[in-house]
Amino acid sequence: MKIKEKGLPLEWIVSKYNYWIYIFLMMIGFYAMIGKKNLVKKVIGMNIFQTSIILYFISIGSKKGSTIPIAEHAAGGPIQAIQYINPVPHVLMLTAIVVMVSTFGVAMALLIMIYRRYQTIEEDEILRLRR
Amino acid sequence: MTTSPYPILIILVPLMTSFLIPLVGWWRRSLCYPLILAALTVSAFSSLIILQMVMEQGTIHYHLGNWDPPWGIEYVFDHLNAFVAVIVSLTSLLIGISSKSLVERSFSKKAAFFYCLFLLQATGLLGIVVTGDAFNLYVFLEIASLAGYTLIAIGDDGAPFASFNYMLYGTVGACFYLLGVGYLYIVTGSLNMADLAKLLPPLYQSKPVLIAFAFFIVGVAIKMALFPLHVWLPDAYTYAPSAVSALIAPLTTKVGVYVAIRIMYTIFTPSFVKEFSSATTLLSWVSIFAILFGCIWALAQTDLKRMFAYVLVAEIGYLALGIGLANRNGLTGTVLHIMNDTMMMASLFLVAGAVVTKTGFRRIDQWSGLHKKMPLTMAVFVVTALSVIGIPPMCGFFSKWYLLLGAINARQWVAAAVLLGSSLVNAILFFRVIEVIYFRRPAEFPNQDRVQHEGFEEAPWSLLIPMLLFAAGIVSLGLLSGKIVSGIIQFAIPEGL
Amino acid sequence: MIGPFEDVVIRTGCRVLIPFIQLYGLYVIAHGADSPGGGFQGGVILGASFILLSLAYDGDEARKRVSEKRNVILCSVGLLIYSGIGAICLALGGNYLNYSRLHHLLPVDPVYARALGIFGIEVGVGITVMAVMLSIFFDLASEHEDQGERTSFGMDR
Amino acid sequence: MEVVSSTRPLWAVLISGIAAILILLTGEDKKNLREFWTLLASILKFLVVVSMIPTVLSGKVMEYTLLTLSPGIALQWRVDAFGLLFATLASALWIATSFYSIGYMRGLQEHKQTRFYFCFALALHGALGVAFASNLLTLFIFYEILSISTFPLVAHKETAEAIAGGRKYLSYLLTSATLILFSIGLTYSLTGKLDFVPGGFLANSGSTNILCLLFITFILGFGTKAALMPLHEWLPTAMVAPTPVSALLHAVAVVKAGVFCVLRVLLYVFGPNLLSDLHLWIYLAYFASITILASGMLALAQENLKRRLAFSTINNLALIILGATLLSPSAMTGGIFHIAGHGFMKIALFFVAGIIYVRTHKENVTELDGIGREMPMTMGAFALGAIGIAGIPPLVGFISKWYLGLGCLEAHEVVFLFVVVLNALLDVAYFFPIVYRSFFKAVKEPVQFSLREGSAFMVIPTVLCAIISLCLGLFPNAIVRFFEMALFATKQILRLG
Repeated sequence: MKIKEKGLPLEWIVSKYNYWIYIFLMMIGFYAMIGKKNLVKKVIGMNIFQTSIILYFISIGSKKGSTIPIAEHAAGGPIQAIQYINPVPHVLMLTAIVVMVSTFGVAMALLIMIYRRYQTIEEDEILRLRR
Repeated sequence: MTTSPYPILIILVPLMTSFLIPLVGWWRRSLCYPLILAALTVSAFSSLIILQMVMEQGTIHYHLGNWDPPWGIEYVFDHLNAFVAVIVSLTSLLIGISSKSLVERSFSKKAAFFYCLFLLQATGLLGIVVTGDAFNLYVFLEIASLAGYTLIAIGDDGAPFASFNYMLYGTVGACFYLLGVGYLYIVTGSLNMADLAKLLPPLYQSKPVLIAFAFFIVGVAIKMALFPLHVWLPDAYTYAPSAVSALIAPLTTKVGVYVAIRIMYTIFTPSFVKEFSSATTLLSWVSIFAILFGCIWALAQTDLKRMFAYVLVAEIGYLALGIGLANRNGLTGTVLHIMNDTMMMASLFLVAGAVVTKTGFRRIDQWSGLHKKMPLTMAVFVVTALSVIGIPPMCGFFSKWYLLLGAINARQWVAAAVLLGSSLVNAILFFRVIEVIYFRRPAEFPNQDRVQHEGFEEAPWSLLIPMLLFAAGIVSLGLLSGKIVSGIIQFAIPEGL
Repeated sequence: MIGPFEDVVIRTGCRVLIPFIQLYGLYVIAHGADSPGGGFQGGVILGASFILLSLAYDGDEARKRVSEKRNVILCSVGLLIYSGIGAICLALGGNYLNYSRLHHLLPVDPVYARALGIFGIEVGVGITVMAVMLSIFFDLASEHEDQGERTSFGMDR
Repeated sequence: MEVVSSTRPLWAVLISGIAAILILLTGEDKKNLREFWTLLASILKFLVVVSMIPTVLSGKVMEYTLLTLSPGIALQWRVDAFGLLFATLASALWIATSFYSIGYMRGLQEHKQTRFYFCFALALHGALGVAFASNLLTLFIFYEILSISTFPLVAHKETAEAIAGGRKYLSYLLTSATLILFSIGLTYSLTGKLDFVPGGFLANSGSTNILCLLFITFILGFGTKAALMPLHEWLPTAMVAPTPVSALLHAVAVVKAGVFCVLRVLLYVFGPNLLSDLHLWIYLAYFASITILASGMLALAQENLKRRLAFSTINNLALIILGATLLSPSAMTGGIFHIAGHGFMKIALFFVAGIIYVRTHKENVTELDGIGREMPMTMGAFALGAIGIAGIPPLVGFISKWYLGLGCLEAHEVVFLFVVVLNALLDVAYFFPIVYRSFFKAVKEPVQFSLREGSAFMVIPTVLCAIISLCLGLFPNAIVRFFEMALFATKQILRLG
C-alpha cells in the first residue's frame, strides 16, 4: 500500500514481469493480425499470439530453484513436490503447440489456395479483386 | 463412475473411422460413404443410450484411462450435455447422409479426405459436448475448428479467404479460452470442471477469476459468433460447400452456446452470475443488438445462403439472450432453442444446398416458381421458415415462448419487445421468399427452360430424406417440447436459478 | 519447387547426418517415458530428417521414399495405433486408454503393461507426427504440381 | 361443472387437418376425389360437433388433453357452450361453402385448386381449434394456424393486387399476434395459469396499471382480427380473395375467430367483475360504437359489392363486441347469438356476390341494375340476408338486435341503444339500394331477360343459408339450439343460476 502512495507500484509491476512479457507479445501478435495487409504476416502475428500464451502457461508452472519433474533427478528419498516445477502446464502446452502447428499448417494451405485463386496474398488487393 | 463403454464410443468410433477412411479411400472409394454413416450411426445410437441412462440414473462419469479426476480427464454426462450430444450426433448423421450427392458431384476424387474431415468435425463437436475437463474442451474446440476451416475452404469463390478470416478470429477465440483456463489454473490448480466449481466459490472476488471469466466469455463469444464478433460468419457460411455449411452452421454455433452455458453455470455457479449480474445484463444487451443486427442485415441480402447466415446471427442472439436473462425460463428457452435452431438451420442450409445443387440459383429472385419443380424441398423450406418466424405449432415458437417468459420474468421489457419485433422482421424476410417461390411466375433468366420444364426435378433422395426428417422434427418436436422440458431440460437447469 | 542443389558437401553431409538424426528421433520416442521426449518430439525429429533429405536433394528424392499415398497411410496408421490401443483396452473390459488391462494380452504384469501401452501410443503418435510434418512440408513446397486437380476440388457447382 | 373426458373435441378439430393432408396427397389430377374429401370432412365435422350439443347443454363440459406444452399448460380442448356455438356455426357453414366453392372454382376454372382446398381445410382446423381451446396458449397456436393458412387463400389470384392484399393481411395479423403473445406471456407470469374460467381469472393478480396494459395489448391484438377500427383495413383489402374465402373466412371463420377471442379474453380471462371494477368496459364500448357507426357510413361509400359487404361485416362484428362489453345478461346473449345469426346472413350475401361474379363478372353495385330479374332466386336470397342484417322482424337479425337493445337498457346506457338503432338504419341504407336496383330499377336498354341462375352447386347453399336465417328468426332454438347455447354461455359467465 505504501508503494501506491508514491504513485508508482514499481514492485508490483516488476514482480509480475511474466504477465507483462506475455501481454506485450500478445499485443505484437494482435497488431500484426489486425494491422498488416500481408496475409503471411497475419499468420506470423497469429503464431506470436499463440506463442505468448504458451510462454504464459510455462511461466506459471515454474518455480525458483526447482528442476524438471522426472523422478530420477530427485536426490533420493521421498519425492518432494517443492523440488519440481509443475509439469501440468508443460503437458498442456505440448498439446497447445500441436494445435498451433496444425493451425499453422492449415493457414499455410489456405494461403496457397488464396494465392492460386487471386495471384496475390495482399489483403487489400484480394478485397479489390473480390468486388 | 461408469464402466459402460458408450460414453467413449460416441467419440471413439467417429474418430477412429476418420483415420480409417483415407486408408479405405485408397482401396475402395465407394466404401467411404457407408463407413461414415455406420460410424455416425454408432455415435448417435450411443448418445441415445446415454441420454436414456442419464434420465434413469442421473449424471454419468467416465474416467479416461481410469485416472480419477481431477488428475485424469473425465467425460461427464448430465441432462444438459446428454441432450446436446444427442442433437449433435443425430444432426451429424443426417447431414452425413445428405453429403453424398454433393461429394459425388463436386470432388469425388477427394471424397476420402472430405469424409475424414467431416468425421473429425463431428468428433470435435461431440468431444466439446461430452468432456468434463476445461483443457480437453479446448483441444476438441480446436479439432472441430481446424476441420471446419479446411472444410469451408473447399467451397467456391471467396471460400479460402473467408476461411482464412474465420481462422484468424477462431484462433483468437480459442486463445482467449485457453487464457481463461490458465487463469483459473493459477488460482485453483485444477482443470476439471466439477472440481473447479467446488474450488471457485470462495475465490469469486479475486481478480484472476474475474479476468478468467471475461476471457472465457469473449473467447466463446467469438466461437459462437455473437454480435459484434460475428464478422467471420456470413462469408464463411456463404461460400462453404452446401453439405459443410449444413453441418457447421447449425452445430458449431450451438456447441459454442453450450460451452457458454457450461462456463457460466457449471464452472461458475449461478451464485457467481447473481453476484456479478452486470455480466449477464451486458450479455443480454449484446444479444438484443445481435438479434436486431442479424435480422436487419438479413433483410439487405439477395443471396439466400448469406441471408440464412445473418438469420443465424440473429438466432445466436436469441440463444445468448436466454443465457443473459439468467433465470429458469430464459435458460430453458436457450436449451430448447439449441435443439430447435439446430434443426431449423440445418434444414435451411440443406434447402439452399439442394437448390444450388439442382439449379445453381443462389439469388432470391431466381427462386420464382421453384415449387413446381421441387415441391418437397420448398415445402420443407416453408415449414422451416414458419418455425424461424415463430409460428406455432412449429418448434421455433416454443423456444421463443420460454425466452419471452424469461424476458418478462426478468422484467427486461426491451428484450421482450425485440424478441417479438424480430419475429416480425423474420416474417418479412421469409414471406418475401415464399412469395417469390409460390406466387411469382418465373422471370427471364438464362436457365429458363430448365425451370419452365414441368414436372419434378427434385433433389436426390440422399438430400431429401434428411431434409424431410428435419422438417418432421420441426413440426412434431414443437408439440412435444413440453415432454422434453419436463423430462430433460428442467433437470439441466442448474439449481439456484 | 525445390531445385536440385548440385552441392557435394551438403549432400554428403546430409547422407551422414540423416541416419543419426533418425536414430535420435527413435531414441526420443522410445525414451519418452523416462526422460524429456516422447512421440511428438521424436516424430518431429524424424520428420525433420526427411525434410532435410528433400532440401538437400530435391522433392522427388524424398517423395520417392515417402510418397504422398504412403504418407497418408502412415498418418492414418499412426493414429489408428494410438486409438486402437485405447480401443483394445476398452475391448478388454477396461476404460478407454486403461493400459493396465493390456496384461491380459501381454505376458507381463499390469504395471509393466501400462508402460508398454504408453510406449505403443508414443510410437503411433511419432509415426503420425512425422507423416504430418512431411505432408505439410510437401504441400508448401510443391506449388504448381497438381494445380488442375486442386481447382476442381474447390468448386461447389 | 361436470367435466367429461372425450375424444370428440379432438376429432372435431382433427378431421379437417386430416382432410387437408388427404387433399394434398390426392392432388390436381383426381379432382373429384379431392372435392370428395372436402365434402366428407365437412359433413363428418359437423356431425361430430353437433353430437356434442346435448351433453354440453345439460351442463357438462367435454375435455380432451393431448399433450403438455409447457409446465402447467396443456394442449387441451374443452367444449363449453360458447365455444360450441362458434364451432357449430363454422362447421355448418363449411358444408355450405364446400359445395359452393366446387361450383365457384370450377365455374371460374381457377388455378391451383389443390392449394385452395388444402388451405381451406387447414383454416377450418384452426378455427375449431380456436373454438375449443381451453387455454390461451392452445388458442394462440390454432389462431396462428388460422392466420397463416388464410394467407395463400387471400393471395390466391397471384396478381399484384392479390399479393399486396396478402401482404397487408399478414402484416396486420402477425403484428397483432406478437401483441397477443406478449399479453399471454405477461398473463402467465402474473398468474401462472392460462386456463379459461367463466368469469375470468385475472382478478387481484397485478396492479391496475399492469392490468390496463394487458387489456390494451389483448384488445389491440385480437381486435385486429375482429377488424375493430382503426385496425380494420386488412379486411376490405383481403376481399381480393376468391368469394368462398371471403364468405367463409372473412365473414365467418377468421373474423369471427377474432371476435370470439376478444369475447374469450373479456369474459373468460378478465371477467365481467374485473372489467367493471377497472371501468375498462366503457372505453371498449365507445370504441365499438364508433366502429359501428363509422363502418356503416363507410359501407355506404363503397362501390365494390364485396367491399361493401366487408364494411358491413366490420359493423356487425363491432356490434357483437358491444354486446359483450355492456356486461348485462341480455346484451351478452344478444351479442353471442349474433355470432351465429350474422354468420348465416352474411355468408348468404357473400355467396350472392360470388354467383354474380361467376355469371357476369360484375363486381360493382352500380352494375347490378335489373339483375334480380335474371337471377331471382339468388337475389331473393340477397334480399332476405339484407333484411336480416337490418334487423327486420321475422329474421334472425331481429332477435340479436332486440336483445342488444334490451341489454342497453339493462345496463342503463341509453347512448348505446341509440347506436344500435342508428346502426339498423345504416344497414338499411347501404343494403336496400342494392335490392332496389336489382329488382325494381328500370334498365335503359331492354335486354331479353332469361333465367341465368348460377350452377346448382352455388345456388342451393346460398338459398339454404338465407332460409336458415329466416328459420332461425322464427325458431331460434331449431335443431342445433343456437339461442340456448348463447343463453347458457351467458349464464355461465355471469354465474347466474
